[in-house]
Amino acid sequence: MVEAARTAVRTASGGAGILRFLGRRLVQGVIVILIVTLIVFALLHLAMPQGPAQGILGMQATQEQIDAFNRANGFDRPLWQQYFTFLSQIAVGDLGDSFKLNRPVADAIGQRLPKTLVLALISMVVALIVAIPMGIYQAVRRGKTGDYVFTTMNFIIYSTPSFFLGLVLVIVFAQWLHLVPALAPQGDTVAQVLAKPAGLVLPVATAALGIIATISRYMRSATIDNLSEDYVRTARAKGTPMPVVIRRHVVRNSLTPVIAMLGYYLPVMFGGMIVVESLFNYPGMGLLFWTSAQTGDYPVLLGCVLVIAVATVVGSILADLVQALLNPRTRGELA
Amino acid sequence: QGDEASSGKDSVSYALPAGTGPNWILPISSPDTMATHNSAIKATMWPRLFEYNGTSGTMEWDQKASAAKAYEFSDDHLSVTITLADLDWSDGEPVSSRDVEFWYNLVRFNAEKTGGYSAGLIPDNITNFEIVDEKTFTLTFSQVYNEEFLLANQLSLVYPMPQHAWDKTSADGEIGDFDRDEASAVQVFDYLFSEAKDMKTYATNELWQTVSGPYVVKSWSDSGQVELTANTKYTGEDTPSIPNVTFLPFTSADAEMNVVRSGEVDYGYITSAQLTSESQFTDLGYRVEPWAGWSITYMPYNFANPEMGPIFDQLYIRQALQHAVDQETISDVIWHGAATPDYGPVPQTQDSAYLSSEQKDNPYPFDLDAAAKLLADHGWTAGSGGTLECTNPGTGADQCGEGIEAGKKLEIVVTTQNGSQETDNMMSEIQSSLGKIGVAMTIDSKPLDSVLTEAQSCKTEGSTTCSWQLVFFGTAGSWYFPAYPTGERVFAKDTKWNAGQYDNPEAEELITQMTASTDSEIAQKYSALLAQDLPVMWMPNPVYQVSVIKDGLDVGHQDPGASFFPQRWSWSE
Amino acid sequence: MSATDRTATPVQGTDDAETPMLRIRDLAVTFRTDDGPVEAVRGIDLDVRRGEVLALVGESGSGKSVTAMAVLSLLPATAKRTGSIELDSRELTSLTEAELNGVRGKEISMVFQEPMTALNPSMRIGDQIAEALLNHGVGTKQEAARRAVELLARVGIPEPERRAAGYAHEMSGGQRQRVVIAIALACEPKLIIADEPTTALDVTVQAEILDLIRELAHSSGTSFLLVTHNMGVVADIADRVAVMYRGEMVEHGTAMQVLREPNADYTKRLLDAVPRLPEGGETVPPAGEPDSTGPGGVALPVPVLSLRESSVTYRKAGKSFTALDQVSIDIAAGEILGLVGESGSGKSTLGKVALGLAPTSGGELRLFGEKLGRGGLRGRAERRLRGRVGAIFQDPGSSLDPRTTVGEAIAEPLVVHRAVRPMSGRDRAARVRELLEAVELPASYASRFPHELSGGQRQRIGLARAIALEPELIIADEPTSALDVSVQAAVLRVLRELQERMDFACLFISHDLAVVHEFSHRVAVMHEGRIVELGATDDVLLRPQHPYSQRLLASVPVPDPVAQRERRVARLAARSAA
Amino acid sequence: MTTATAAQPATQPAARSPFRRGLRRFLQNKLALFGVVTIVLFLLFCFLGPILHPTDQVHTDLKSTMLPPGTPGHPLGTDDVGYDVLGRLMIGGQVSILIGLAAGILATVIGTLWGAIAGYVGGTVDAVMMRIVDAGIAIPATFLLLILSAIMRPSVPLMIVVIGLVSWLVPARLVRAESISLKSREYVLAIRAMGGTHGRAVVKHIVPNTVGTIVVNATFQVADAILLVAYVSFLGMGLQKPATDWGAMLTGGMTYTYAGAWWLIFPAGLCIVLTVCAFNSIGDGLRDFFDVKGRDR
Ligand SMILES: Nc1ncnc2c1ncn2[C@@H]1O[C@H](COP(=O)(O)OP(=O)(O)OP(=O)(O)O)[C@@H](O)[C@H]1O
Ligand SMILES: Nc1ncnc2c1ncn2[C@@H]1O[C@H](COP(=O)(O)OP(=O)(O)OP(=O)(O)O)[C@@H](O)[C@H]1O
Ligand SMILES: [Mg+2]
Ligand SMILES: [Mg+2]
Repeated sequence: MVEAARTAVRTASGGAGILRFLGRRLVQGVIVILIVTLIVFALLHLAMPQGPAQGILGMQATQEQIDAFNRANGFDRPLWQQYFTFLSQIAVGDLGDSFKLNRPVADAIGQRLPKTLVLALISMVVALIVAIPMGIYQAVRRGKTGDYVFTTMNFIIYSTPSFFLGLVLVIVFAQWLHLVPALAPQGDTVAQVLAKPAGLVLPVATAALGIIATISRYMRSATIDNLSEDYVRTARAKGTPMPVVIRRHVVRNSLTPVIAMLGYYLPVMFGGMIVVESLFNYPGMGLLFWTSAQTGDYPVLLGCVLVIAVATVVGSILADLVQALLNPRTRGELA
Repeated sequence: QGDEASSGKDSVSYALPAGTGPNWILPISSPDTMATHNSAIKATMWPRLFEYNGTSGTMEWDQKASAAKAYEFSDDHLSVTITLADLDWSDGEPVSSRDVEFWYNLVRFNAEKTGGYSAGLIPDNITNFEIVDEKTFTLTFSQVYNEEFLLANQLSLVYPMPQHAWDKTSADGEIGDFDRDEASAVQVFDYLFSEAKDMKTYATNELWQTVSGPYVVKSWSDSGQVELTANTKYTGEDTPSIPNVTFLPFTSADAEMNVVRSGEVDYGYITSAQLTSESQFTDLGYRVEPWAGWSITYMPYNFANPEMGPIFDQLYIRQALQHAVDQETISDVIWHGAATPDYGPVPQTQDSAYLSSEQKDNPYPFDLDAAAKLLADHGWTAGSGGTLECTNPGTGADQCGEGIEAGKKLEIVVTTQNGSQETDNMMSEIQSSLGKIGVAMTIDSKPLDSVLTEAQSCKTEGSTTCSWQLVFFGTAGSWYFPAYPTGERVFAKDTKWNAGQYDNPEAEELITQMTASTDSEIAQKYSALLAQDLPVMWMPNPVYQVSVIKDGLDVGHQDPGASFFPQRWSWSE
Repeated sequence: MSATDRTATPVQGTDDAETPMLRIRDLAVTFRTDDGPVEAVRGIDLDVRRGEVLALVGESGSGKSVTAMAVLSLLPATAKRTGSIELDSRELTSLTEAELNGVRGKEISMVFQEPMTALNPSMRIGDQIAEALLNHGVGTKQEAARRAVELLARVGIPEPERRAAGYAHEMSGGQRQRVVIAIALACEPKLIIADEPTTALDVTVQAEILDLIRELAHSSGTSFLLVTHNMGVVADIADRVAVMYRGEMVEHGTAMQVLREPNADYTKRLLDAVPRLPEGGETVPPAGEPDSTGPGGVALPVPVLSLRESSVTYRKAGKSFTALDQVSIDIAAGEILGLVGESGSGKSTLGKVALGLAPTSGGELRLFGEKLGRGGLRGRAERRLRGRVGAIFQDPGSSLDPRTTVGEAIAEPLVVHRAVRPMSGRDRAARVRELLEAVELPASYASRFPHELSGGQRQRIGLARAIALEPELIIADEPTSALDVSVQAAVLRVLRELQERMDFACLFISHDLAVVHEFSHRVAVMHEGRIVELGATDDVLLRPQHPYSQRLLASVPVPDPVAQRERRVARLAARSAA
Repeated sequence: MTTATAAQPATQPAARSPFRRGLRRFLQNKLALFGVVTIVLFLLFCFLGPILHPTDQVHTDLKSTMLPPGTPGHPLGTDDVGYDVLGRLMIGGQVSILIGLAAGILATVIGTLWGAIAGYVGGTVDAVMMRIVDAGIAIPATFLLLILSAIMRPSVPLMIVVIGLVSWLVPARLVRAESISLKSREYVLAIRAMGGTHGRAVVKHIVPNTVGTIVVNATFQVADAILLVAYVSFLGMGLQKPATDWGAMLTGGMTYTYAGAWWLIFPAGLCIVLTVCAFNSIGDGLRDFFDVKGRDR
């Protein structure tokens, strides 16, 4: 009874702190997003002062067509006007129409984003499942053979560019051994993708290996640091077996850098996905962003930037939130 | 995908170029949906009035694939009378003169919104459209045109469209003669465009089921995977042999090659680097066939560059530079054979009546000694560091030439498009050759868009910079021509893509005549002059793609115009 | 059962008929360091019998903690242990890790010396206690949680339920220490090794803990190996005493014997050094009169430290907790103000406020007449002002950066204020040597890292650092709590000498009322965030007015077993009367 | 007390400086030694190698392209425009190692200080600083590079700056996270109490205590920089020919994966992997250098 009531009080009042934190961070997030879109706008203008018409319409387009295109899409107006038009459009949820894809931007992103998210999340989860135990194992066996073996492996993987890594995986597992297909599952929806899990093996492996190499290193380092803390000794003095000490005490305190990494990984994965998506013919956000940047499909490009900025903000908030919750000392920062 | 393709003989899968999926079905394109594969797919459903292609080996009229059967010019060359082939729409109605007029009216009243429209040319230059009977009509033009130009470059843009099915202003509107009135023609046009903007319905929308060509859409996915199936009501001569054709979109050439290697594509492509070991594909049951394009590749000199213009103005310098480009070896070694030398303004990979012997014989073969001599003879000597400097300024025959001061160094910057290893290597090679004759070349590589923008910078109003010297945007060929390779959009004095502002009255005259003169030799004269006068630095012309085709799949001759005719493909046992 | 019965039958130190429960023979521990081996313990013998409290005393750094840790094989990996340790005739040194885990916590449990870092910062207090129970399969999760709360209550933590759900950083030093004790008690082991379990506790709480220990020893037959330097505690509770000096056992015997008729020289020195609080009524002149303090402790115009109505409120889970409640104090130049009070009453908080380091929710702080904090001095001026103040934090371990050597740590204030007091690198090194010697440490320790020192040694580093700049004001939070009385005496002497020479002022926080009495001019007593009594040392400590002060003084143990027994009886009587 | 100075266990060898002790820990780490030796060898290879094995890395030679290893004069063969691969590895290595190190150090220094300060100061400053990091992360590096390649002509210093500027964001986040939990440690308070500057607290006490994370990250930064140069050259912002780097060589060579031209892939790939591993090992040693406590556990 008392226990329950107390827990209720705790979560309720703690909830208020979290709400305040979220509120504040969301406001900041909106500012970040505005700044990011502004920077991207400015950069685009800097790189392509003439606008995207040439790229969109192709070499054969005449000057009249280009002028008409610029008029129709407002590229003849001052930059700040274009920016405010863009803002007022997204304010009402309108991302415009793609110049290249013959469809609305929201439609294109709406179709591609889930696909990328699925791939990214699966890779992330797989990576964490492998990397965290690996890092701990290495920390515990620090300086022993097992540690060296994994360290070397991680660094070979890490120092191999992902496009090459993916290629090697394809050659070995798809073309020599014929274990898994060389293509990611095709299909426009997540359900279609998930229906053929075999096809996800190589893309997920390519995306996950690099993350594993990174995260296991951080985990190893942080675990080593924490293993020398006094509280570990206290826990052992209680008769807690070492594996349990690690699981119950050390892991949580070692996750700080990993979580700081994770929040940042969410947006970065979009970049990393470009390689995976193009290699395995998996049209997702990464490629959408990349092709639109190359072809000057501004509405799509800006839409993607917006999505990535939102992902960054969310990732950053989540990381800070989880981190604060994990560490009672910083939990106070939430209020 | 593709699994069913390789198995049966009633279907075939074709890999589309990486990064683009087909996204337009209406025969009239919007300006941003002009990609080749869009029009190639459309043409299988709605044959053009005049289909010009190189499937026979030379660029010529392909009557079988055209909606026109015959044509006859009037004596004054101002009008042409065209007879339509015996094609029917899939709903049984015949393809009629009215259907051609329907296209004419829609484009005429909506020219600005139409892709490929060029002011003054078709349909602006048609002064009279006269329907003679159901299958015959006469077009009258505002001026005399070269016959080839008119048929190959103008009338080939016309598609007969099913007026009896499409001439309405809304989905449930009545069919009427709305196209004949400007206001309602705009409505019809907008209606058709809005329907064409919904890719999800391409396979289901009634509109697109009314076809006259050998195929009709069976499915069309968001990512651009398209399946065509034979049009059972097709009444023409170009009947398909393989009933089901699938077009596969790819995110990258690497992904495409992976699929090719796993044997899941019948007709795909590989990067030219793979030509170093063709056997990896022949072993898999493919044959490798480079697909040459109807194109030329070059680097414009910027004659308007305040610094370098005077240097580029000197023909001897252009000749020396051209002598230093080893096109044969570059094509063989760097492009692994997937490019062919190009010495002039007429596509040279294919033989054609337009090609002069002057161009064919390469007026400036690779010869570093000749190049060095040309420069030495005109007062250039090597300074410190080995770069040539003008030590004999003046306008005499053995002097540097007008506007070139003493001490001027032969240093050039090439702004080139990035992202291609072949191009990078080619530039390295040219840089290295030029270095050997004392010309210091700097490579500045940028994304294609930036290169194109930069190339226009001297011509854009209000632009303050004009600093580029040579630009290269030809990784996939610099310029693809319609069937009749006129230079009016590339080398004419004020045209947009005469980026370097080449200005030679003699050439200008020939260029004008190419569209207007009935002289059939005119193209050759033009070819010879520009091959010799070097308005640009001629460069090896890369193929359209290096195709890999499943053994047993006969695709005929690949069209240099980059179109494909799946109805001509067949499986042989 | 009354405690008096127990001490009525003192264990005969020489009677070996009964086999000891814990039997240590020829235990030696050597640390491998980068400077070569350090022999921390050199072949000692020790017995602990069933139900007895054995006090292990000795000089700081003599190897007490190392011995304690050696029993449960919890020494760092750089340590090498030889000799034999038997628990009920079972050899512990040859046990596997898994077997040891059965012993740890269950049969023998341990209270570590420094409670600040001994607790997992990210685990709830209650869970950490419950873990000890669950490790040994005692009860279900719910039961363990309930038991954890009980244990907290048992070690005298107020609001045990709230605390069980809280975290270590929210607790005062003494509270943490009690949590560690609660963990050790959890499984009701046969033997509890407690390494200075009461250093951070005020005497009232200390007395309660000692009562608890006594009760356990008596009723449940639990044995205790109690490492301590507080002779009062020894006198109060120990049946037998073992004395260590530089890694060796110099003396052992019953508490009576050792405390009243010590044999070894070191023991004698040790006992001589024990500060004693005069009995009520008797007056001892304080160590020199402060120049600016008038009679009755009224401060004259510009005090070096002046706090006005300072409050500190911690907010947690919506509830707020006032750790410091509208406290005002002044310290005049050259004056030493002793601050005593219950554990958790806000002494450290007050110390931090005086340093301008705590988040105050009101009030004003002036150092040397200059305002600090909001609206006060900033930047260089502020830093320069801080250079005139030395700070000693309560927990010696956590106030030293684990990655700087002892020498660097001591030199740091010199480096920080090199602009004011320029000093060559060589002079600085010399000064570090000098300071190390002043706190009774060899100069060679300069290159050691904090974790390579004993608790008392670390504390002395903190002290050396605080006096490096010869400050005009020292805020000292329990500066000698981890020191044995001999070293404490030496250190206090250094401080006093310095005080005579430099005439610095000091806020001296301590639980050791005798030391406070000896050292300070005025004394303040804190209770629940407030100063409940403030006055001249003798007035407060010998004639306390406030009930809490009275209780406090009644709880002070004296280092004489007989006298202490009497005091205890009196105290318990008073308590049961209340 | 008379025995004050001798109040300790007898064995007290001469004390060594912490640096020497750290150095010894570093040298005890076999991997770290391997790393140092490898890097030294690579430096010799890249900077002295061209003297022993002079090759023309300026002019192409289309007559002898794709020669396999063992061809006289070309121990590692030639590439697709006829450059000697061994000689190219040397000049490519100069650039890769230089950029890797310089950009890695730049990113680490900026990121560490940024994160440490943000976490230490907290409040509004932290919010502003970290939102700048968020904004930086939100603009994908590939996009930035694409834009920059359109505006500027790449050179080694420019690449160092650009790569440094896109890569400091991660360490900033990481270090901030640790900085927050370190700033409330008492030893940091102690510095403040003695009148040390905030700068001192950050540089002397916060940063060294995040060194584990920093070192791990720094080694990744070096690897990242070397790989990013590869990626960058793939995007076209790479160094202009005839300059090259290992990453560009690897990307270029990959085109010939199926053509069996392994000498265009593996030597460059091996150089990258070895260098990255070597830097990592050194990082591991550095960790030991700073880790006064870890091995005592
Ligand atoms: N960060 C915090 N959050 C919540 N409560 C805190 C925090 N820090 C201290 N407290 C509480 O403030 C009170 C006073 O703490 P303080 O450390 O000043 O006690 P103290 O008098 O020094 O005790 P001790 O003698 O045990 O060291 C304690 O009850 C403690 O639990
Ligand atoms: N990890 C270590 N490395 C090197 N020397 C150590 C280490 N731990 C302790 N020592 C040394 O061993 C000796 C004994 O230390 P120990 O902690 O047992 O002292 P102690 O008797 O508990 O002292 P105190 O009363 O100050 O806590 C000290 O001189 C100390 O410097
Ligand atoms: Mg100790
Ligand atoms: Mg305290």
